Amino acid sequence: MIRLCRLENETLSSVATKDINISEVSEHTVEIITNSGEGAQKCAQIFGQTCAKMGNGVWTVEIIPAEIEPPHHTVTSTSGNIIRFGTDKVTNWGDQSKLAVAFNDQVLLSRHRLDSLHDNCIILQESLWENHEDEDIRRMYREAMEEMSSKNYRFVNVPIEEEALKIVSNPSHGKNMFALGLLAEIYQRDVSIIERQIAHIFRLKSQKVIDSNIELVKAGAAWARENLDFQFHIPSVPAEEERIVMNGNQACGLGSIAAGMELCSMYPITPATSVSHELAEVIENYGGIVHQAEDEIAAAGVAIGASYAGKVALTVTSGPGMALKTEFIALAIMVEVPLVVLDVQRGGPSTGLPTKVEQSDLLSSIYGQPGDAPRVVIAPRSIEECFHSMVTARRIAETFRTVVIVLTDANLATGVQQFTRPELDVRWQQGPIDQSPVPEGLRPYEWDPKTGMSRRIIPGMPGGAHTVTGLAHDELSLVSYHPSGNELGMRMRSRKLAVFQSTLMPPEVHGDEEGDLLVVGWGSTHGAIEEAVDRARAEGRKVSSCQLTFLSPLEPGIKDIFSKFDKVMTVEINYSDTVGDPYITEETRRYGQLAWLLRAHTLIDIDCWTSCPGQPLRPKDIYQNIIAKLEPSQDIEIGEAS
Amino acid sequence: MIRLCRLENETLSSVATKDINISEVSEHTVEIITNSGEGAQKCAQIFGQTCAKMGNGVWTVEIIPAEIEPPHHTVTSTSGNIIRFGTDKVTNWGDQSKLAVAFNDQVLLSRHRLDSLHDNCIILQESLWENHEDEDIRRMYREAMEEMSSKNYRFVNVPIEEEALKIVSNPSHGKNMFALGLLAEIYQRDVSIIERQIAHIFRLKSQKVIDSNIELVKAGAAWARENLDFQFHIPSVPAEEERIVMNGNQACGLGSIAAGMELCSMYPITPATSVSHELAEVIENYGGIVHQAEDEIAAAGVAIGASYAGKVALTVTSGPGMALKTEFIALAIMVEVPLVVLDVQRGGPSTGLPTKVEQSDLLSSIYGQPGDAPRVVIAPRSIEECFHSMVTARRIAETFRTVVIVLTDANLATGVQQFTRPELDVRWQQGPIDQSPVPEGLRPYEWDPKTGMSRRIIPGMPGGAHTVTGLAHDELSLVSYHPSGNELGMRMRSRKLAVFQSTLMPPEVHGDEEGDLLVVGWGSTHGAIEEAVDRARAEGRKVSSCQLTFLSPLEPGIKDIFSKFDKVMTVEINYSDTVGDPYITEETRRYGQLAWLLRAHTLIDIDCWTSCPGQPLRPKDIYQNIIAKLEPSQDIEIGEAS
Amino acid sequence: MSSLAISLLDLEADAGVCFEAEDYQKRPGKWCAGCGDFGALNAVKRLLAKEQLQPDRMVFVSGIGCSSRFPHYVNAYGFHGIHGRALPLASGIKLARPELDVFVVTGDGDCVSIGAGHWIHAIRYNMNMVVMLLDNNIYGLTKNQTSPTTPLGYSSMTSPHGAQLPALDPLQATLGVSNASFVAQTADWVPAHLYATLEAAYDHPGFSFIRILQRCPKFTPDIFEQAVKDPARTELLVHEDGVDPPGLEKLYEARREHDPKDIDEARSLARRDDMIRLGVFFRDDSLPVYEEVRAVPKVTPQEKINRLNKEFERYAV
Amino acid sequence: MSSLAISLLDLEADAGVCFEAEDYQKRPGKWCAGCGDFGALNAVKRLLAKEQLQPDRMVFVSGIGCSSRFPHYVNAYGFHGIHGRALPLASGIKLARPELDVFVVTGDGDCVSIGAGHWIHAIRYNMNMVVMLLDNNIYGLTKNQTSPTTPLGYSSMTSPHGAQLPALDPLQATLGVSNASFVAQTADWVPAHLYATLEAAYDHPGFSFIRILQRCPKFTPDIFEQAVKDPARTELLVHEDGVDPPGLEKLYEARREHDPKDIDEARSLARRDDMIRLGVFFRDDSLPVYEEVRAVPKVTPQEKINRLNKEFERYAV
Ligand SMILES: Cc1ncc(C[n+]2csc(CCOP(=O)(O)OP(=O)(O)O)c2C)c(N)n1
Ligand SMILES: Cc1ncc(C[n+]2csc(CCOP(=O)(O)OP(=O)(O)O)c2C)c(N)n1
Ligand code: SF4
Ligand code: SF4
Ligand SMILES: [Mg+2]
Ligand SMILES: [Mg+2]
Repeated sequence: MIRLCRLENETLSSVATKDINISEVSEHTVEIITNSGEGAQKCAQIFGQTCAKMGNGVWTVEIIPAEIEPPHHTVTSTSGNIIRFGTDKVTNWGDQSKLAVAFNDQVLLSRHRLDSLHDNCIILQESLWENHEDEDIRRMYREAMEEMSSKNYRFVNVPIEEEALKIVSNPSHGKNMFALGLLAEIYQRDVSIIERQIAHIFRLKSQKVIDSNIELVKAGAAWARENLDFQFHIPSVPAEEERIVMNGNQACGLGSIAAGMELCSMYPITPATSVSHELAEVIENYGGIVHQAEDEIAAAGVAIGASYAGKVALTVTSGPGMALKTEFIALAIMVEVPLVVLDVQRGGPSTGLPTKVEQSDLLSSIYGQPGDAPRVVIAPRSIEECFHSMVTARRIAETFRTVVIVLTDANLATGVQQFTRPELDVRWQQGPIDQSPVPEGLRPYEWDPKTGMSRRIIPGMPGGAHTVTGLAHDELSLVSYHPSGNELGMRMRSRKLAVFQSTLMPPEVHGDEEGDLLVVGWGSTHGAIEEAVDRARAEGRKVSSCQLTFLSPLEPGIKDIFSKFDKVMTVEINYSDTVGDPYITEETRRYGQLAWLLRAHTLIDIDCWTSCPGQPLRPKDIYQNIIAKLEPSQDIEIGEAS
Repeated sequence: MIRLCRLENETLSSVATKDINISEVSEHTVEIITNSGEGAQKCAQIFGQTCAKMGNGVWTVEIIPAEIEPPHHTVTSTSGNIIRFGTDKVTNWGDQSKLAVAFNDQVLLSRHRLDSLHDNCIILQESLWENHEDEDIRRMYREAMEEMSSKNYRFVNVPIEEEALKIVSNPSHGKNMFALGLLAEIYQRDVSIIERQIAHIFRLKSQKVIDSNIELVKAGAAWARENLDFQFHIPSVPAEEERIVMNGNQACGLGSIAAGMELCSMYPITPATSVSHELAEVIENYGGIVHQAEDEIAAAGVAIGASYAGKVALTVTSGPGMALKTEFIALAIMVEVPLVVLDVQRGGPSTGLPTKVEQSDLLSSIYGQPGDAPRVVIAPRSIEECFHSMVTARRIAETFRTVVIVLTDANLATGVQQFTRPELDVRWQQGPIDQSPVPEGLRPYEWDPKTGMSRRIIPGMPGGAHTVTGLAHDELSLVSYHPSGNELGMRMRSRKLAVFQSTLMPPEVHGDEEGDLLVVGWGSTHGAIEEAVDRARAEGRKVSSCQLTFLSPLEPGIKDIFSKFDKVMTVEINYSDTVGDPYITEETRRYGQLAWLLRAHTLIDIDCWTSCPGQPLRPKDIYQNIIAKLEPSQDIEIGEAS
Repeated sequence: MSSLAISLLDLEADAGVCFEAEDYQKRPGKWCAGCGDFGALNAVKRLLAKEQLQPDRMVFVSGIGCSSRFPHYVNAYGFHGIHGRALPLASGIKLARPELDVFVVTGDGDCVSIGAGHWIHAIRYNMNMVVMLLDNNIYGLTKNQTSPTTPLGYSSMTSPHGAQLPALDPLQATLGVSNASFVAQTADWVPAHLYATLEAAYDHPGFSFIRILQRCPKFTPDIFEQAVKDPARTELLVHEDGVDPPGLEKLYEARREHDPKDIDEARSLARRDDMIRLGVFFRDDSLPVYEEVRAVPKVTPQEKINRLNKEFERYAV
Repeated sequence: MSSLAISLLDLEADAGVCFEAEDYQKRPGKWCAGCGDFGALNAVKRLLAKEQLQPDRMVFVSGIGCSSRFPHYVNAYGFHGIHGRALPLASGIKLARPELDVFVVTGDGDCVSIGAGHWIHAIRYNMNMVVMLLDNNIYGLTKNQTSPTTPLGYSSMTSPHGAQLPALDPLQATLGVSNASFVAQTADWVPAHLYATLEAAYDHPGFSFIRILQRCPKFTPDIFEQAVKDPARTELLVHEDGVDPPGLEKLYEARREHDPKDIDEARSLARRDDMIRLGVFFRDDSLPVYEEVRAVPKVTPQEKINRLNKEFERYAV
């Protein structure tokens, strides 16, 4: 019998039941690692859903291979999922996995190399390879095990394929459910919930498929019951309010329906495309359509045309697509046509890391346009905020007749989390098309000299015929080359940002309002940063954090908030130089993108810790860097400590 | 007889010769204002050239109408030229014109409305309209005169058309030369030089054309001699070294030939196109070509392809074209293919003010790319520097295997100035194609870990075959999704900027190294800023200025330089909010683009005075704002004082 | 204003108003004297008057170029967009508001060069709009650069030694795109033909692509000179399903019966450069129209809320 | 290294080396099992071996997509560019170095959708390169979205109810572009035909456009299934100026003599969708090739300096 007392930071209360040692822990992280095409997503989806339904906080993350269907049993073929779940709300993917189910040694190895597995990780691995008839496979297995022996992993051999074959003929369509059964038993999941989930997911397939999947789950559970000597118990607190669970792209998709979006104009690009997949499936039930344009330029143009004509329009893309929309975004700002642009950020520059997370489009979103083109940029901080950001974005875009760029990223896009079921408001659905006659004398840009705001005239409105233009123009929308005409337009378009800023509240500080260090983040890193800060605070450190949502214009009061801390440091998933590296001085250093913005904004010497590993930041790495910033003398090795 | 003693700031020494009062002044600004199509450009070009050849400093600026050929005799049809010339070097267009030749009241009115004419401007105007048979024309004339009566202009009626018709049948092809004759007499220009210029300019036409043009000039001069009672004498100092005279686009064009550019890939866009017109005419004599692509994206792609394959390539554009090149620029940075991008900035955002000057592409040039894409951005400060910047840009691009963006603007593009004839260096011509075998084991990105620099391998080199990619890649150019691989590449690409910065000198300070105010500018405003600073310094003000050329990375030592001044303020031709306007506070204010950059860089509270009138800044307006910044209490009305 | 009042007002606005061609001119066109764009504007004004279109129910969309200034001069809603992108903007407008009449005005640079990708795809989308390509074989607004339709050897500021490639023929290219439904050619100097072509285009339910040969006296004064002077160089394609305006028979004697249903023949005629051919090359009113195949039933706000609430069930915890 | 040593080394490198097809495979292709891209790679390898091309004297250029990974697997210089922009990159390379062999590999999304404008213009430029459009009628890399060539009604993640428009036919579109000089169609599952088509394309002096029907077992397993199973649905276009690889007569009984010089017939055949037609639709070796018409004599650095110094005279003060 093993005692799992090596799992630190967790409340252990081992209760021996027969031979089985049940450890009670407040959270756990599991990963399912397979070849691409072996169904890890489905397994994880059901497992995550089940945990959520049982009242646990959950966060799941996809592990996506670079190829569509890479050769099996290689390190590059790794496909899978990480599920972190706990008693309380889970806001990020956490640090490392404590338990893994691996379908072969190579995909496991890839996870090991990425430092994804906790030092004491329990690994349930397919038993097929160790004594495989093919010597090459045996050798690969041995070498992998040798490489992984640097860690304290506990390996448990499981005849996954063998057992699955007892129920289905093609193990690739069964091993995942068997694995689900193993996990169900280890974590005492409610099998009736699992069965319902299976029935739902395979609702378009035959009853036979559903039955055999359920059988597989039961077989997995039975195997675990008979052969494993450990279980984990993660207490759950059933939610009080109704909740829903989804990933960030689904949240953006449904959020845009909630926001009354009638047209989503897009061109496929990872990791944004699944927003439109989501929408393509359902939006027509809401009187809207997804238009796949010939390229991102056209996608922007169609959205602008539609919005000009009175539809609520959205365009969705990622970095390279944003680059292509650059010119059109400036046009929308210039003619003051409302437009929501959703940028699901990925690793850059150029094609970069298409499936991976990065927060590197901040400065280009704000400053990308030649000429002065003020626009609003917001970054939801959680999957729940992904949903609501679409409603907010539409509202801002229409109120201020401007472009709103919403920055999410691959972490939010594919992470799955539950959140309070949104209360929908029928007013969000109101279309802007107003076909009443234009009041006599109303000019197309009847700028309120104080606010720069003006009333929108939409084609079809009697008496409103006028021509909009991307050329400098006056209030009548007539081309104007006169200096004062040009300057007036520029002032009015800029003024709107200041007016909008005046409607915002200062950002909240997580932790005390003053202290030694303030960690500042934006967007998707919210959960991980707060978790790291909490860890440091639990040790008595005077650290707080502040997560920004409004990046252009910036929320009010930032300088005041910052000035109450000795040090301010941003944490971002993007690139910055490290002072002390060759040629890198305080003067030549290139900063993280938010840090740069805030330095100009506050004139405070804001430091940054950034990283662009192509994966979400881990609380422990952030924690390390908090400590390093607080105690620079200690010279802690970043990212290495466990 | 008039005494021109109202002309301030000038050494007056009126010498009465017969009836003519010759005023000796150190400089003068003249404008020729015509309908588009009436040949103002040719007149001004010859006049400017003649002044230059006589040893005067000269700066000429085009006045361009918005339409190709707008209806004549309207305020929008104004076409013309401003020529500022003086005893010393002239570095900018100055403040206002002191003498004007106007072909009709409407085009004159448009200049009046733009505040382009000095309060005491002498206006030689066509006498045809006052008593024209058409009552409409007479009325327009009267109303125009009425409107202009707010100023102290001195009008002199000249029968321009009538006199021209004595020599040519179509006055549109003659009035300009008659006007040139007027100016030749007023400023005692050497007629033999003018004759040579005419012969050169019309070298492709018949001798008859040349002769009648010369005759017209002589007629103009004779008329002036007989009818005018004033002349101006601007002493000149013949240059010691050889000089050439051209506009900034010509300088960029010839500069790129001097730099060994073999391919200019472009798509037409004002005000950049004339660079390629210049090149298209001559580059084939140098073994190169101008390729007009189907759009700006393709233009960038062709340049990158050619550079990858070993040609020295350039792409030329303006704001909207820059927007379209965004994605390709990131690719070049990612694959480390050298590329020079010339952006002749125009008024934005969007189509904006296509023919007018603005300096609004700075932040988008530096931060325009989604993802982290470090590149070099430089801004020549004069027409001479336009020439040399092309040589510098190529050198940086190739040495650091990166993208160099050269920012000029419509002011430099169409401004004409003389400068020291460049000494050409045959080494600038060396092509990078090196077809020697690749040393065994040399990797495609053999990054020096200290500098990020690596040796370029060009297709055709034996033993070098490899595939470059915009995906994250390692030193072998293999796609790499590993965190450390991605971060290494990013670090290396960023490091190069720091290494490049280490080769730069701190910017020079014009004036004392410490004082009350430092005015900071970039690019084309150099001459105007220094002139304004000199004016303030002449009054004993402790003002200096500093004009930046390297914007990314910034030149070293900037913070040290700034810290020696009480106040620092940028002067830029772009948009910034004005504190005190509704909703605009220190916190919400959007700054000029350089100001913003320098605030983040130095953490110094840098102010800015910016303006985007669609025309170059005037020394007097800059001067006003210097005074306002020094003595904020005085509450001087900006831009209004004479 | 109560909604009742509004509808009364609407009625009033409609009642008895009769638009003359000149009522559709918002302000004078600012093109060079003799520019062919004036001819196009005049023909359009006639069409609008003939159809009595409400200024407020039409949108004129353009890119950037001399020709693209068109919307500024028409009494209608207008969107003067960015270079090369008139068609995506127009598609968005039509997709959003199929009930509005959409006209697109574009130039040979705008449409055939920088806008080529959108052009090809807009032909295929086959949205119901009239597209006028004002083809002067040159870049006018930027002052004389070669365009894809510039004749081989014709010189410009960017090709001082003459265009290096044979011109791209917009008709053949359009006819090569699947789902192309209306392709015609006319010329600014044959106003009756231009007008009749516009009428047919407006009548066609789909993407009506008209290449208008357009004189640019400023930069390509000689390109169409011969054609204008010598009508014998022009052949009219006539057919009962095509255009055949009365009064041209005398001037344009060369006439050819061409059935616009015959795509092979249309392509073949477009390819031959022995004569300038004006007329409807191809027309098929039965092809799928994008805004129609994408039409979805309207849903009330409340119903949307209900459905979305139901959707949430799928995601319920 | 002295230049003498270099040239010796060059000689050595050339001497006696004989490349087998496998020598051109740099690393194993990472496509799904059964992916048609493997077939294209194999045919290319055969061609390179047949022509004994030097790996260092060729460049493979691509955009982004499954198909666009091609350059990574070939033993040659490669430029894996950005989505839709392979052709401008390739044009730049060819313009710079006409002596290098340039191959372009692109997908139906890459070429026909986002790259459409460049595609149309590259056809017209007619630069000497081989362009392989791997047309699987779908977006593979981004996992199953509709492409312009997706058949009407075929569903994908972005068109769950089926593609709403008839597919755009790349052959007809290409044939519609002036100066098109070589247009062929082949299929990944007829290796002999694919190879022979590549040979003809390589032999053609100009822009050789090959549409390769390509199976994507992952996302469009059924689209070409019938065609693969039932050769009677395929007609081979044969001609002495076309391709007619030996050994196919038995399997592919439907054969049609088609003279690739006949553009009208080529367009007409491309239009008809009664059968799948493989072969050379059009070929004209006499059309102007851009890098040739743009070729300029080399000038020595010193001579350039002299000329520029002379040029300065024009600007001298
Ligand atoms: C992105 C972009 N590129 C280039 C330009 C410059 N530009 C304006 S109009 C034009 C071409 C005009 O030619 P055409 O479309 O044939 O119209 P025309 O003036 O001949 O009517 C160009 C290149 C621009 N405004 N925007
Ligand atoms: C600018 C840009 N837009 C979109 C994408 C995403 N993207 C990558 S490949 C691809 C389409 C692939 O389809 P296709 O060209 O047919 O190639 P296949 O994968 O089918 O071989 C898309 C949309 C991108 N990388 N860059
Ligand atoms: S330049 Fe040509 S196209 Fe433009 S307005 Fe003048 S005549 Fe018309
Ligand atoms: S997804 Fe399709 S095209 Fe892509 S590699 Fe797989 S089979 Fe080939
Ligand atoms: Mg044109
Ligand atoms: Mg494809």
